[in-house]
Amino acid sequence: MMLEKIIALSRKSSPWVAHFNSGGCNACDIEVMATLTPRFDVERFGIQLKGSPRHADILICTGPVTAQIRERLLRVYHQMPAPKYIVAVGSCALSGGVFHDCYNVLGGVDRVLPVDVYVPGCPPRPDAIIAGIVKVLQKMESDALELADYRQASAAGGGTTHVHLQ
Amino acid sequence: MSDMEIPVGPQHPALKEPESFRFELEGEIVKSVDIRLGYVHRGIERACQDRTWIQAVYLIERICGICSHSHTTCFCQAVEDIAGLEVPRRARYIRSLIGEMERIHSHLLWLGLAGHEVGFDTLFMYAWRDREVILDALEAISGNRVNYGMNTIGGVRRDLSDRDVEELRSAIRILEERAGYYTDIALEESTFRGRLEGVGKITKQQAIDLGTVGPTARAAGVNVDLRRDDPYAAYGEIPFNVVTAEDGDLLAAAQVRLGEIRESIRIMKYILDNLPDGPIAVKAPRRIPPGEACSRYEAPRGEDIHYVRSSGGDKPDRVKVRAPTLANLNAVAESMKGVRVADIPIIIAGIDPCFSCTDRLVRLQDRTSGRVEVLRWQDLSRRYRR
Amino acid sequence: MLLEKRRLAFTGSTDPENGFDMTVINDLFKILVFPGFLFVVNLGLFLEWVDRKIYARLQNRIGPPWYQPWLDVLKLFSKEDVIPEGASSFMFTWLPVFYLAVTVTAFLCIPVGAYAAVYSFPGDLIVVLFLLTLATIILFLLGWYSGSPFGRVGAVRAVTQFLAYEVPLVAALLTQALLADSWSISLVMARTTVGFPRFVGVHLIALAVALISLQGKLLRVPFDAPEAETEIVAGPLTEYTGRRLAFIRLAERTEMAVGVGLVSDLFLPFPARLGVFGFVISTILVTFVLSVLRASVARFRIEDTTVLAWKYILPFSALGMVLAIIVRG
Amino acid sequence: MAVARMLPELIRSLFQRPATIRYPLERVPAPKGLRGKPVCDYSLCTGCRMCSRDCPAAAIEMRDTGERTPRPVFHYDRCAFCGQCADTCPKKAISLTSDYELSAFSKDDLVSLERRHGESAAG
Ligand code: SF4
Ligand code: SF4
Ligand code: SF4
Ligand code: SF4
Ligand code: SF4
Ligand code: SF4
Ligand code: SF4
Ligand code: SF4
Repeated sequence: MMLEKIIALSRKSSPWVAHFNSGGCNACDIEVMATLTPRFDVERFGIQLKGSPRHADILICTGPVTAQIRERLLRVYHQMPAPKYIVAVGSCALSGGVFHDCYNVLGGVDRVLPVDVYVPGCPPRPDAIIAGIVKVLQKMESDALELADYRQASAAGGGTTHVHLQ
Repeated sequence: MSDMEIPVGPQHPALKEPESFRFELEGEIVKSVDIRLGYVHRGIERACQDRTWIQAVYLIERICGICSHSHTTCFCQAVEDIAGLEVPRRARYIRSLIGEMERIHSHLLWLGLAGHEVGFDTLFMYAWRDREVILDALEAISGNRVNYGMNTIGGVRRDLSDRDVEELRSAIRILEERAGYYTDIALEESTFRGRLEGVGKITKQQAIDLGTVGPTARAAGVNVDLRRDDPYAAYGEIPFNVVTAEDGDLLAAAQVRLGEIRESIRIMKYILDNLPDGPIAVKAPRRIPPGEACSRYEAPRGEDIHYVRSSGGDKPDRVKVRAPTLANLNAVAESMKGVRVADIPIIIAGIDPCFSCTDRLVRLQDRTSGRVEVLRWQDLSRRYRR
Repeated sequence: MLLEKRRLAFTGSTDPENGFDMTVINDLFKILVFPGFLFVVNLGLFLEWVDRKIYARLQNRIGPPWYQPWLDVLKLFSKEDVIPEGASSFMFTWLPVFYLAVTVTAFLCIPVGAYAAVYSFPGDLIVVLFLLTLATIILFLLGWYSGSPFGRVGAVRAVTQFLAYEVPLVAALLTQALLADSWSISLVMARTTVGFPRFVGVHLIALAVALISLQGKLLRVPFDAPEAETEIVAGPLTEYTGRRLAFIRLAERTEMAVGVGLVSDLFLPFPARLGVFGFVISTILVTFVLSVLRASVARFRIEDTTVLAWKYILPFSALGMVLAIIVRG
Repeated sequence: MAVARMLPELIRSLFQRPATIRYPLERVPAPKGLRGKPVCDYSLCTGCRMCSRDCPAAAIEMRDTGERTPRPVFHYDRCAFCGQCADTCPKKAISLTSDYELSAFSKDDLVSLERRHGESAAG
């Protein structure tokens, strides 16, 4: 149990992010970059922007999903090692936003991938993005602990366990 | 080392947007490059035809989040031209003011990214830290850090309060000092200089032949600037200099951009000192009379062109955008021949690309059958009619 | 030297009957805990924090909390392992472990202040250098067999760069060895301290060369072309995930501890004078210099690195060596 | 050759307070005119649908809330925070608050319903 707690803590405290623009207008991307800069400095939370999706725990998606990028988005997602989380940043990534009815736009990221946290805004301020990431960190921790509970319960040979696994 | 191919993009740390370049390498030397655009193609021009005039402004703004103000100004000017609206003088001054602020933020952004591309993250951190100053000012005036939403057809949406003016003046003081710092200190750093000097070089003739615009052209000695050559908004009344350089490499581009920051600051000061009083907008009709217009705007990256046609309805009949990155992309392809892998990111970054405005549908290629289909505007409209 | 080691090993026990057992336990303790595996891994992670924190502060931001590097590694251990298509699964699995083993072994030869190294013998300096070279070769293999074009370009760059800085690094350390007239790290350490004021000029030249080439050895800006993020993503490490990446990270941190520790031992007076405490202080000092260097310059192109090394650093290091020979007479 | 030209500035930073704002603990002050979450004061609204018509993102749904005319409901997952609805509304019923930290685990949490009239209206 101790070990699981430490793992949960480490997941929560060392989120590495990959950033993917699936067709946005740049503004969200700039604001994601801005979270790295001295004013916001997300390295305080141990967040590092990683170039390779293989190193990432969280995928930050910006922009509506265009027909062309869909396949790439899926590929990047599948390259990430589990457990992986997705934060959709910007109204486009949530639902298509202003591009909701463009012919080449499929809609929000959740049309393609399971999104864990939605950050509305067009673009969201960097602090709003950080707030979203902090939210996903909570989720990461509770997921890890839940999983630990579940393992413990099943190891104890108990009957039914009522745990929701994500 | 044998030949190999490396893909850059659509997801790559050097690119903040999805575009795909495939480089064929011979050792560290680039043999050929294959550029594949279109990942961000959303179909904005077509969608404009499904929007009312006022909705289209916000859609146009989101062609791109970096020169959002450029696009809306350009679009609104075209519509005002068709509708014969006389934009109040104060509104024109505010448009220019925001335009210059946007230029400063965009050039600082470029400086930072250029640093990042060559592994000089410290410069990235400092440039972006100082960029926050201008973003704060923009946020205070417009209510948003990036997509300002200042323009509307017939003028601007928000007025400048006295407090905004005061805050702007203090922001200007900081920026002035920092712009000087970057010109005198950061650009003189020899490891950084070494990565820019002689890289991505184009000659003046090439710059003209390839149709480059904005700082990319000016860095090669082409003296063009729409603000002077074809004044719009308030520029006809504002004195300023056009910054050019001779060498045509990335160092020259950096010098031009930093010089432009200082010119922008001058323009901002002039505007703040000479801000006319009066209304900030005239009421625009819901239906724009039939007609067509073409509008040009000097965006931070160069000339932006919008063509707008109205058939008298409450929606545009046709909107066509030619954004600066598209014009500059030729120069990238040209200067990419025979370079080393290490220079790829900085050359791409050199024109300050942001492809979101550049993506357009030219050709569909079925990857399995290799069948190529070229779609014309009429085909598109027919195929995607709603 | 060998004798000294035996003697040190025996200190735990006076009873010859139990002596053997005690030696084994003592040796094991030294290898696994202090000043061996556990110590060096933690030192490496600590130095990573020092480096990141200083880097952040130089950039006018706060930076990571002190426990960050440990949690990073822990997290990696708890992640899914992916072996990409096109990668060699055997190499992919074992190289990271081997990498760590090599760097830890190298550290076993490095004296930690007053504590003699776990293995200390005449010529251990050469062995450390050899092991560090081996580490670079492993890095090359890591990239080459990862089945990613970025990995391959990175791998080739790592080797190219290796040719550039290895000679100056060896030359700088050799200068120290010449001054002290020994190939044993602990001896050089002891004699450097004694002779410090006398050869200060030569020391400084060698120290400068050593710091710069160490920066190259550790693939840090401005010599990070093999892992240049904006060019080739993460170079050799691009495809690695989970446990494997954790091992690589630990190995890299250990390599850093070895390099920094070696330079502190050979060049700075504190380890010999102030013991473990002095050793740690020295490593922090050296790390500080490396961080400032990293923060204040842009990355060199891989071609320029080679030119720079052969044109400027190498002659400089040769000068140090010549001076050392002259001074020693 | 002028290597490490920025060094003096860097060293100065080392001894200065970082520019960082420790976000969840401290905040960047939001300016007065910040275009955050739009809300509608239902007591002023007449249900004329103008806002919904002008919204560029189709983020305003006119929903039957049990009053005589439908009322606007905002979908913040679509909203572009442009403020056009507030500009358009003839009754000045809509205003943009300075609330910008809107992140949520589910899109269902991103729908405004200022005043509910029984459960059926909410569904
Ligand atoms: S949400 Fe807004 S700012 Fe973000 S990508 Fe979409 S249009 Fe651009
Ligand atoms: S140019 Fe491209 S984005 Fe624009 S309308 Fe045509 S197809 Fe759509
Ligand atoms: S500028 Fe480009 S992205 Fe925008 S509408 Fe035109 S073609 Fe499409
Ligand atoms: S879009 Fe306009 S500028 Fe571009 S080639 Fe066509 S006519 Fe010329
Ligand atoms: S040139 Fe770049 S910044 Fe300007 S509108 Fe196009 S994408 Fe945006
Ligand atoms: S918008 Fe005006 S004209 Fe139209 S229904 Fe409402 S009140 Fe009547
Ligand atoms: S702020 Fe703009 S996008 Fe949001 S609801 Fe109002 S009009 Fe629609
Ligand atoms: S425009 Fe104003 S009054 Fe009309 S429905 Fe919207 S909020 Fe209500």
